[in-house]
Amino acid sequence: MKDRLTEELLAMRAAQEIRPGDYCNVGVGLPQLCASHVPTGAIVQAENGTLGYGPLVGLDNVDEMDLDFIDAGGSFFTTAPGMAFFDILTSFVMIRSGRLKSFLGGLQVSEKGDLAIHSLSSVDKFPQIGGSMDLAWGAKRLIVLMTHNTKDGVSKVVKKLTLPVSARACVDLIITDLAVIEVTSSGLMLKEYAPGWTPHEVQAQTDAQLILANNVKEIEF
Amino acid sequence: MKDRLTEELLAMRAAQEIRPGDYCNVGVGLPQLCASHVPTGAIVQAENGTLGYGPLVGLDNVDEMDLDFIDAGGSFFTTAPGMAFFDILTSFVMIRSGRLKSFLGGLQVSEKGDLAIHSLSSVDKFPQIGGSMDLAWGAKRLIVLMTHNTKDGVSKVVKKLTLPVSARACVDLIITDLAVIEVTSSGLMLKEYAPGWTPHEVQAQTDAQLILANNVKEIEF
Amino acid sequence: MSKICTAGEAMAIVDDGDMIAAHNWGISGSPGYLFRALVERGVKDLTLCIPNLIPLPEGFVERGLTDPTILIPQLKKIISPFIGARGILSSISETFLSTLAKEGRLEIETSTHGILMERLYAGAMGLGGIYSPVGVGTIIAKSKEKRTIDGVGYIFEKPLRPDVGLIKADKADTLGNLVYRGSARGANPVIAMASKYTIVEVFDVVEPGELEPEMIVTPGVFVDRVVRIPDEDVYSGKRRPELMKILTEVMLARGG
Amino acid sequence: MSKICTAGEAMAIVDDGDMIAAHNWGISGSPGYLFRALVERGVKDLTLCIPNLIPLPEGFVERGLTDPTILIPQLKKIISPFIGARGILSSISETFLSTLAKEGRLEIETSTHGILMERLYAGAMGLGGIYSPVGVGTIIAKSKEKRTIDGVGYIFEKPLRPDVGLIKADKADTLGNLVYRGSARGANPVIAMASKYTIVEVFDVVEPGELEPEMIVTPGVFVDRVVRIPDEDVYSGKRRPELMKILTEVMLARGG
Repeated sequence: MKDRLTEELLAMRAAQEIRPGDYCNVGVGLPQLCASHVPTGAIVQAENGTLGYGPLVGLDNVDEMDLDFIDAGGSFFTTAPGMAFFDILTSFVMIRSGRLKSFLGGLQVSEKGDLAIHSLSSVDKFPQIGGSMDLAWGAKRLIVLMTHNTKDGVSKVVKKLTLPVSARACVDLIITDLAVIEVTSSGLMLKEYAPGWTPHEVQAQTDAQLILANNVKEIEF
Repeated sequence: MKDRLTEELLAMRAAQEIRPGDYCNVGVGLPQLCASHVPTGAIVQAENGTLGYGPLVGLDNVDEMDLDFIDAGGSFFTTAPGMAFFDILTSFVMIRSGRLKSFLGGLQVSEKGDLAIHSLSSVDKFPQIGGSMDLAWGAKRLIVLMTHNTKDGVSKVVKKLTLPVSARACVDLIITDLAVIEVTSSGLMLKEYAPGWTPHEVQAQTDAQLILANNVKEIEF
Repeated sequence: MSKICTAGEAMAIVDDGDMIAAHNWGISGSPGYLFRALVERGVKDLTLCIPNLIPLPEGFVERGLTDPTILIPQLKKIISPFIGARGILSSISETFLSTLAKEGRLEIETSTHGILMERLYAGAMGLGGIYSPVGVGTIIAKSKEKRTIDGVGYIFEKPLRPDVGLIKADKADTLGNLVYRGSARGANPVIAMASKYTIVEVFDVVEPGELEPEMIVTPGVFVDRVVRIPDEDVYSGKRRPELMKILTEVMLARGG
Repeated sequence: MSKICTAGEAMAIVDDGDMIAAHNWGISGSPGYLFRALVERGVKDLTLCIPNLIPLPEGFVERGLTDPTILIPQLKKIISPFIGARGILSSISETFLSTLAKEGRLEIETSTHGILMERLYAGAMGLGGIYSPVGVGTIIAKSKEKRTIDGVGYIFEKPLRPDVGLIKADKADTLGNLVYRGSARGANPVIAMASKYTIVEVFDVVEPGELEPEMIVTPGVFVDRVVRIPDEDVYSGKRRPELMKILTEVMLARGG
């Protein structure tokens, strides 16, 4: 079997979508890995109330850990010049007002850009929605990061969602371990594919119909 | 003709309604005069964004005037320990959330506690409503200060408003230059009358029917 | 990519027909320097959302200060809770407003301070509308949907999402983070959040890190352009003592 | 008349059936000291509004720290966007929750962080309801009124007006003015505004004037009772370095 992108490479490709001057939110899980690849001049938001914080505390600098400096996923961050603190109400005004590029994980994305991010079973048991529906609705541009297929090989890029919808017609770009796919008004457009793969092979792994971009090419890092 | 309370005495009587620990807003005009009689431990709010400011700047201390320290009526205030600044959105959350005693002027108050504070003509020409409808609706306790009669001798304490309503069933207490009247579920209750007047004489100046309080008495200062 | 620019450069974003929001509650905190730049931009048919539209008292305009009434010739609509002022609306502006309003060329939408704030907040939050308790049965409610919820009456208010917010702050850093001073904060923070594009005038621009993160009131994400008022301008930080002197003189002349 | 009191004294206001709001997003900013006092108060049938209901990871509870799951036996309803945590919901709490939910004794209302915030804000502002854009066509919208406004779909959300808000701040002055620190600010300011009665736990109480007026985030008018955490308590300001040490140990033990 051909190699798919590692999580790290997927995150690196996703981080290319962040431009200097951008404000972005990187969701818990796979998207969080983008944080280490954010270009200078772009600013990351944590929905629990910080903008523009520094690199996360790692095992090599635990002495810099501060109880009151945590990101949305509960990781400790270091300070950075120009960072700002605010309450969660203001944070969700920020998120809802369309000023952030959002990077979210996903379970399924449909041809229309509908996103499923919560499985029915987990929602039924206890709600674990957090701020993801707000982030999906309010994003200036929504980029979904996910593996192309489930562990059982089932496509997550689908004609129609089979899982419960989290937000409709919200996804702008899908980045998987196989492809970069843009959601357009005429359907899903394959723009890039994983090194060593062909568009045809990517389509074979995909439930939804893919339109080939004119300049479709291999993903570069 | 018998003497009515001066504006200053009216404001002094109104200020007796303020207790230590109270947060209050004193509207532009007659209510503003209460500000100099606020007891220690009560805190005044200016709806343009300050809580707990010090005495107003007068002609004797113009050197303490600061361009950025103005109250809702545009007067300059001095600082005081424990004061806080905030934006107008937060200010109106404060006003709407029922935590302030409000002192407003009025053109008419009805038996049901309906308040008219804007004349039709001025509203028609240009809106000059400001925050008064918010203050009337949101007050923990609303005290209206006004002369008992118009310059032409017409009662402002009325059975039914003849001027446009600003807020319905909102007034708790009316303090005029003739009387202190509480709005109760059974009607308007005369609690105090101006020195030298009798309840009967106050009623004669009043369009609405007044109920005599058991302990009705002369206003004291 | 820098947010720092001149007022003229910043104003290029404003088009005919735009909805503009700005603060006004006396001189302090009201973006007088940007008002002048908007006049120079020369666009028309604007809608202006403003908590107050209060002209400056005599003695100020003569000294180069402006008030939002200078925008009137460019407006087609004003949304405001308070227009004019007790006795100090200059006869010129008053005549102008009355004439326009009478001729139907200038629409005036009455509001309250609280309603204006909540409509801006609703716009920032992406809401479709809110049921507001203030003004039921009054002129405010005219031709608005009514609804009783749990026994209380409300009126339906629609969000405001201005195209451009003109605001004023004390200091900005180069990332657009803002701090205010005293009652100059006003409606500036909520206008910054609600507007699609926010331009701020400031006395000073500092480097990132110079503003204490806990003290930043408007985070830079809400601010698109930062205009430092030039030192020679009457609105500049440098000339504030002079402005204060004018005010004191006017106050003493009025007798308090 | 003083707002300063003990946690026990402050809790006297809480009655059976009350709606309580509190912040939770990790240890920081969550009023753990007041949670313990609420358990001691012994009231029941409470509704809890909380952004997250996340149990502490192993290693903390053993050291005297608490999380909001200790309130579960007193609850009849939880309104929260996030209950549990990836892999760290202790088996005890999980069993407890499932059992209660299954038996219908504990109602769980799903929300999102943004919706919870806007409902609290709407409560503070006295609104009757809002049309919110998030969650249309999802589990969130279940049995809620829908409405299309200007071509966009919205769902009707009702305000939340908690009877008691339990919050945490860094410092209070004796008037109840509050400042926060870093991401510990959280939902505390909006809970203070929305609640009919607000109790705050703080590390320190200072005199009026010691907090810079521009830095005050929650003005004292929103705060009814101020509880200084006693120095000997694990949550106290004095013992924060110790807490930090525990955290570091746990982090190092988990390998990051």
